[in-house]
Amino acid sequence: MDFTPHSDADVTRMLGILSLERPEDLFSHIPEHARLDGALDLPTPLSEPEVMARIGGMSARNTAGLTCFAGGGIYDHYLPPVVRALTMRPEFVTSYTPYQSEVSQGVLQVLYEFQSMVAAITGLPIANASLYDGPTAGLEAVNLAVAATRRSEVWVSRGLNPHTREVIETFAHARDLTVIEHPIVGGRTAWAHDAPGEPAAMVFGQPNYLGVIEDYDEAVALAHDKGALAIAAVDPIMLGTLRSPGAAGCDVAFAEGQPLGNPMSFGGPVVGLFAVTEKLMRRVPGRLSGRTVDRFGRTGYTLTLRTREQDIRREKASSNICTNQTLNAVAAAIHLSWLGPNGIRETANQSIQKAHYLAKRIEQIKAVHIGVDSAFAREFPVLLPLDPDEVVLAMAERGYLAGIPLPHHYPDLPGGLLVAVTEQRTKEDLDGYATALEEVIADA
Amino acid sequence: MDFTPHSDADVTRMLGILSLERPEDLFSHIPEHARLDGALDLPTPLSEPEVMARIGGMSARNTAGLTCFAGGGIYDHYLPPVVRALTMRPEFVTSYTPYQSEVSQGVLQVLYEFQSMVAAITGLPIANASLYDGPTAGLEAVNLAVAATRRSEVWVSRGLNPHTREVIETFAHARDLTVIEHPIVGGRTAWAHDAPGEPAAMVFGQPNYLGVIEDYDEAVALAHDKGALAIAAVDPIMLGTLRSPGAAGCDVAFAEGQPLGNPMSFGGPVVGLFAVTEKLMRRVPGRLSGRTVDRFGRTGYTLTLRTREQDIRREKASSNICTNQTLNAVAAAIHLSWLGPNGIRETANQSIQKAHYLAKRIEQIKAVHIGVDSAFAREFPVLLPLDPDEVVLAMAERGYLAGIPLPHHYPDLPGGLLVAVTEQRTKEDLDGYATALEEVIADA
Amino acid sequence: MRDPGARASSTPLVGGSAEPTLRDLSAPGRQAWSLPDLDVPRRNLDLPEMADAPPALPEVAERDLVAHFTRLAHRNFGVDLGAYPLGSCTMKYNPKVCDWAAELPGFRDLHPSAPAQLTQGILEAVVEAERILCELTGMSRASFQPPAGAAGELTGLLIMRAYHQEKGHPRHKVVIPDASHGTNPASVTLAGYEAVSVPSNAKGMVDIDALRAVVDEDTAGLMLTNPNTLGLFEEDIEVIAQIIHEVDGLVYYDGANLNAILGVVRPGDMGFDIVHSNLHKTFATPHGGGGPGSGPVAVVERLIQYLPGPIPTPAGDGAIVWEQPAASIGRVHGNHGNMLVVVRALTYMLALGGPGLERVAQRSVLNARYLEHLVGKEYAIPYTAPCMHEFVASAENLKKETGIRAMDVAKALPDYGFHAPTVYFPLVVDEALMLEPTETESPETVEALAKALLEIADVARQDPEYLHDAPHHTPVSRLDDAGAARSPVLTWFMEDSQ
Amino acid sequence: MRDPGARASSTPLVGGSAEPTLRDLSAPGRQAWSLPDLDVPRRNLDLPEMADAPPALPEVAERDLVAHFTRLAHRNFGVDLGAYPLGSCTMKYNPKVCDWAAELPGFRDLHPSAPAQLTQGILEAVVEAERILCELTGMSRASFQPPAGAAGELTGLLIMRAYHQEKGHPRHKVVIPDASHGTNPASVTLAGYEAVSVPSNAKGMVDIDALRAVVDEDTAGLMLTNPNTLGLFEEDIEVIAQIIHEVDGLVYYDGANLNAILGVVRPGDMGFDIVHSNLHKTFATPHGGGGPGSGPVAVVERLIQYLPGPIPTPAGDGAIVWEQPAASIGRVHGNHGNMLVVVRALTYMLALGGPGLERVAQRSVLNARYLEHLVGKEYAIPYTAPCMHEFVASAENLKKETGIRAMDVAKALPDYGFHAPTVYFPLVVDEALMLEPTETESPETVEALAKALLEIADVARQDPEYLHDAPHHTPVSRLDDAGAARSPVLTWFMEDSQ
Ligand SMILES: Cc1ncc(COP(=O)(O)O)c(C=O)c1O
Ligand SMILES: Cc1ncc(COP(=O)(O)O)c(C=O)c1O
Repeated sequence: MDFTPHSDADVTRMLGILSLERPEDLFSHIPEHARLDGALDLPTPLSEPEVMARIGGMSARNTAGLTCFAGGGIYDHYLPPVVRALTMRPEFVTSYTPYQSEVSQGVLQVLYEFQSMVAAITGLPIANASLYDGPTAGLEAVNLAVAATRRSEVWVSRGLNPHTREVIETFAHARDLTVIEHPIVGGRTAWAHDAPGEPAAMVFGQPNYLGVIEDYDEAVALAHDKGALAIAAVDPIMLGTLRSPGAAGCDVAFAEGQPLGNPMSFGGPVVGLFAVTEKLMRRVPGRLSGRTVDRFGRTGYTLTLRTREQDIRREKASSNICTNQTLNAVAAAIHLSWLGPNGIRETANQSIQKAHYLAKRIEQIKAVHIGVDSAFAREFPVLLPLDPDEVVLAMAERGYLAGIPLPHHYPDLPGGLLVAVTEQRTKEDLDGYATALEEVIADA
Repeated sequence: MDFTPHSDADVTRMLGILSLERPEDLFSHIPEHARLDGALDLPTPLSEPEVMARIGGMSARNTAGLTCFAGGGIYDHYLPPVVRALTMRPEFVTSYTPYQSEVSQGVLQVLYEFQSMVAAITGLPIANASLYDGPTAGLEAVNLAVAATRRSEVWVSRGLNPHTREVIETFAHARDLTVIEHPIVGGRTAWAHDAPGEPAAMVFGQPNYLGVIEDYDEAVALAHDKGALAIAAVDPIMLGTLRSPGAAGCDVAFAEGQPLGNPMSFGGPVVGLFAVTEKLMRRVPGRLSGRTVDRFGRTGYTLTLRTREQDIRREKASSNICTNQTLNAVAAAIHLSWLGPNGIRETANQSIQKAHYLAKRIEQIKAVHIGVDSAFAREFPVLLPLDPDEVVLAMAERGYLAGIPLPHHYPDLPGGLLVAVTEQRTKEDLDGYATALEEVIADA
Repeated sequence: MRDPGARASSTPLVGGSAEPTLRDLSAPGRQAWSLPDLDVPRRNLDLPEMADAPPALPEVAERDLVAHFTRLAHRNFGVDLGAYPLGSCTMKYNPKVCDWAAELPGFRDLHPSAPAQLTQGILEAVVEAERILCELTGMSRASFQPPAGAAGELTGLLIMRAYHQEKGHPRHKVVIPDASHGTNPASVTLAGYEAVSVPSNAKGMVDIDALRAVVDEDTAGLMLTNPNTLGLFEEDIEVIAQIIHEVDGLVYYDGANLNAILGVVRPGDMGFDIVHSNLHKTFATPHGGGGPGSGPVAVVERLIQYLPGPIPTPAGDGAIVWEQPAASIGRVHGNHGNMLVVVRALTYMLALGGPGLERVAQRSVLNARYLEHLVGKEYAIPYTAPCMHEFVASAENLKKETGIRAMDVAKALPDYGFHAPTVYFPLVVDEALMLEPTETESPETVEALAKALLEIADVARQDPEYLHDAPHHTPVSRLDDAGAARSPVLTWFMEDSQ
Repeated sequence: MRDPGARASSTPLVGGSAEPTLRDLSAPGRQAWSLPDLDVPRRNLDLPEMADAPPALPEVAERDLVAHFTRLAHRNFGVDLGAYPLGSCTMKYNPKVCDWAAELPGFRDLHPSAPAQLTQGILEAVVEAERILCELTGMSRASFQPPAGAAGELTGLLIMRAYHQEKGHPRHKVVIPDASHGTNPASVTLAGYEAVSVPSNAKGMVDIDALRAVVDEDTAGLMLTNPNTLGLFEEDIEVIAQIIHEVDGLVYYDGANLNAILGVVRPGDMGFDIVHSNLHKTFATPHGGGGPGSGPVAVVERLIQYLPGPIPTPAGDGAIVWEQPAASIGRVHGNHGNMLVVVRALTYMLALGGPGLERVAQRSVLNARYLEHLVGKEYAIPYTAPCMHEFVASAENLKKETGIRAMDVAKALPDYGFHAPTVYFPLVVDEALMLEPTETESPETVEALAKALLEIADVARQDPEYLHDAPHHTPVSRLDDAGAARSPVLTWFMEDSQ
């Protein structure tokens, strides 16, 4: 296939006008010895049906059809066709970052509404127009805290998503930041209240990675006591029923926004949500869409507070982010408006109810235990008498993606499997899962 | 689910303004004894995920995945994603017939281009903006011929699609028209040149239903000799390589347009193509989009020659058609512009080459014969030593939709199976088909 | 004038020039198509009737093709963009889940000749849709072959004909009210009948005496829509049916207005014998810029035998088989009708269920009544009966006062963000504006529409010239329709001979 | 101001009012969501930290939601509508078959934690994309974790840091040309380095002497894009690389401009050690209104061990496993990167194949050179070297003559149906207009764009006021950006406190 419109005659005509002979002449000013002389080892072109057969074959060799009980930030929530249809409008899909506001009012207004709805669910007044994903949003939160406090120590809960911790580590390493991990006990963070040091931030998951609901007041009070920013990593769907980080007094909230309007997509593209208090507004990383007026006084939207950004501020920018995850933010905005206050609450409550139903079922399996003794929301660790990696493969044969094996990140939970439930799982799925798990364990 | 926006409070407020109390009061002027008092036996409402499970289940209980060798007007050609994506633009999908031309320039211009491209492939200067499907387009052609000639006899070839013949029969019966069928011999129409009568039209398939290429000159000369209109039912893809009905001197051409841009859709919605000579312009049934100018002289399009139509001319209209198959015509226009002259020719040629390759393979199977001895294009009848209905079921188990059993319409071809080939069938498909057929016959 | 190139200047978003045609955009050697090479040995087949050259289609690259059709879409209004109060057309919102359903490969990629054993899923969909439709209309069985309302009408009339033929009394006349839709008389002619018109009375309903006067033993039947095209419920419907039945005529229900009475009253209970439904109106299947639709015909018990066939029917063992009605009028579609439209409609019916379908009637009438209330002071409502799901107002007073006609009012609405209403139909009302808000518009939208209509009347008084030239904010202004009909240019081949 | 209702008046097609926000459209009790009832027994779980009320989200019906977002889409320009010559951004046409690929359920509905055994298909896609990317850039291996170009830069800089750390020479400075993209210096800071700027010379290229002057043993490396941001090929690239390599620095290739050199010359062959590619530019994955992108980082052999991981790697038995590079800098994305963007890019690469990819470079340069030729007389081209896939022109003369600035020229283009070019970047050119037609525009489109630019210059001379107020045919005119920044309104909660 070829997506250039030029016919051979077109090329000849254009070259002629440019007083060139052959297409190669376009590159004659490039030092000759640098230029490629032999052909590269690249694939032969395919026709469209051939490409489709090839890529379709790759798609078929993934077991996306398994009934999904894996979570860890990426959840299998119901994604209505209407959200998908609107998100994929070519005007949203094929436009660039809305620098040219007069012809980008669509994207700019959706981003303004996205910011507003992220503010609504987080209970914080300012939200940006998206970051790459939850974990990199965590990095930006830490970076913001470091800049705002001029400190270089970061306290993180071991209950924070391990991938978020790893991303923070990667960054901290380069910037000579000290990251102190606080343990989890019985599923909840046991903050070392009198640990020494001057943390820039205290970062925790709410619910945390094991699904457990943390104590907001303790964390926020401690953070503020230490002069640190309280930073919560939240599950956006759970905000349908849980107290918001803003209401709890957090300074910054970030989230993996995938469950809002985005398919699981093997983990990307998804979307990072990021919200802060008004005080931190000018430190926010990434784009902000703001409301203003045109010269006739008509309401319009524009990218604003641009002096925080790399293209204006260069090495002094609050972040290096340029391309973000706008289309995923558009999806999130559309999904949030589809859900509304009652839809998001019902989704959250059903997920929680079903998780607890499943936990009760699983508890009855011999030699299997729930791995936390604190209140959890829609996700929980199961302790198995077998290697959870093996269990996942065995459960896949029975049609289930059983969860995320925990030992890789929590060696102290050797038989741990993290099980997530969404409103999409029917009673039949839940019962079937428990039965299959029982069989797998009995078969071992 | 519910797609009315009204909240209960909205309803109460509106009723109040209308001085009504309960919603039922809206119907109090309907004679009470006519009004329903008990609830009807209607389904309970479903949530969206439940509807999707229900309908998805129905979809799964069809064997659309069989490799398709059935044709008879509906063909499994390659349908590029770009055609589908553009056709399904909501502005095309959710608009009404473009009466209000100022806000319907999109549909009107596409229809103008559709008409132009149907004219291009049929070689006739005038085409309309679509009819329901091929067979009902055949009915309209006959109706036009009857009106134009003021005669009441119609000659049809037995090689004309049997469903088209049936639709014409249904209509002829009501209108006291005499339909005379002319036989096929060796696959081609054997016109009874000296049959008595004054036909309004001579209607034949090109290629005909059995896939055979008819002799244009004979048919056209005879029709004109008899004072009848020569009407050809064409296969739009085959027009990529066959002589056009216009070039051959036909007065009217119609076609099942499905292969242009439309999925097989279990036979509908598809689209009827209809083209005529300039002389017959004012007798064309259905809508016509015409080019004109607005008050600033800008080019624009509008529905034109409206006095032929039912909403203006009522009982004197050239047809009763109102809603047609616009969206399917849009699909056809987009697909035709994707194909272009060389794409449609290559599609036609590949289909023909592959059909002949398959025929050669099938001929080698013991006790199986090709059912015609005339030149065919991309479709041909196979004569089997078994009941073709049974063969279709047995072939389905091997992954093939083997073709269309012919005995229902051609009792003189007792073991007949009509086999169609498109450019989509790979050599592997063709070889696999022949092997499977051989097995089925050997197993019997 | 060839104007190739993929400029976007035709999009209303960024400019106002006309969009070139595909032919303007075409250049030799450009190509969008892409196919694998032939994988069987190419033979010289020496077939007859081969063309010398391929057809004169345009040559465009995929990029230009996409831009062209995207820009054209931007030049078109649709329900998804806003309210579309086009009377008689029921332009309600079409749920996206129905789009999803119609795209399912199990339906979409199915060949119509696949035998029943291999297509039980879609046959179940048809059987279920038939059941719900019959329950809603009070009929016994239905055929989904007719692909639109007009095709349903023709089918119904052919059933009438078969009925009388069988009785040995072939008849010649079919009665239709003067306010009826144009397809009614056109179908009557096509079915070989003579159309006899019966006038409306001062209440906007069928004049019973006039009806009695034209009905006789040569009357095959009557076609009626109820609520009628004025949006009024024919209160004497049972008397009307009785008059027809007395001469052994059949009463045909044009179901275009079924939306207003879902779950409230049934054609069968009012005395109708044959009913067509417009799935593309009542059951939310989108209109596609003019189609496809689906116009299933349902009938009372004694007429089942005449239905077009075959019809999917559950057999004893639960499997669904194709069954041919005993005295079928024959085939009215090349295959089974617009099956994917039926799938959409069924999806809609199952989502709404009984309560949802009843709410459709309630709220479509509520919205219409509300709009009538809001605009009635300015645009006279010629009849006193309360309207159903739509109503006809008249711009006659405005015309007398200002010279501004119904057409001008309609053409001004797009400038306010709405599609125009139907105008000059039905013919019995002067300067008719036929407004149907549908149940899917919110009260605020109805209010905004009313406000726009009232503002237009104000402008008519202050600046009629402005309205003569309306619309002002659309890709083109009023077009020269007369010129288009006088020297028709219907294809780009005709451009050349201009 | 609450303005509910689903009027369409915000669509450019039919009017010009602002579109209400979702909050304006919200009314209590409206609902779009739809879920089955809970099918397990509801228990009182008595969980901590429960909220008293659900979040303050808007309440809208599906119909109003659809109209709202459809109208907003109509207020946005995109590549599908026309040419988008935004320099540095490579806004080429994105083939629809790639949309199809990214929607395949086997990719789309896949959880990132599913083990390799269950996801061999997508891992194969990544491995294949990596192979092609490495072949095109002359690198050895790549990681697809970085979700955009800037993330790729940070990743590359962290690799530099790890390299020097391992060598026992942690360094502090990274050199970047003054014309570089803003993400370059911002990434340098984020990675804990100091950015040292090196000026361009009169030819628009890196000043070699100035470079030598700043490079020393504390230089970790250099970041460069070639063709540079002026669209010029840095002819001394090998000397530059040598200067950096002499102090054991690493040379980083910002791949934003890779489009121009596909199959012509490879970063690896020019001496680069680390390369990021912008799949959302070069490999035709659409930009989504600002994202998602994908910024894979590829490196030479000796740097493989530092790549972020894990990376899918074919094992001996043909199966693909996740492998962690020996001295990995760690994770730079929460999962595997923007995998579905990689699927799109691979689809594009496979469709084009080697010859197609080379044609991309050829024709993007041909179009840019042609456009430069057509507008060069009016808009001065500040450098003499032939441009590659884009070029920077200056409106400085026009400004002197008429007062019309580059910004005014850019703002006028939408009235001609085109998106605006990039302006005032790079900073080294006064009144810069950075134009990149891309290879997917036809010659006629390039000509029409040139014509528009020349006409704008004419208008500048005749009616500069008109241009000061441009654009005139867009949903809004120029916005008060200063006011927006002065008293920011970033959410509708801030509206209330206004
Ligand atoms: C009252 C009435 N009857 C019949 C029809 C014809 O239906 P269709 O357009 O589906 O053929 C219509 C639709 O336009 C109508 O409004
Ligand atoms: C030259 C250059 N470098 C780097 C980038 C940053 O890439 P991204 O926007 O994907 O982060 C861009 C894109 O804007 C660019 O043009």
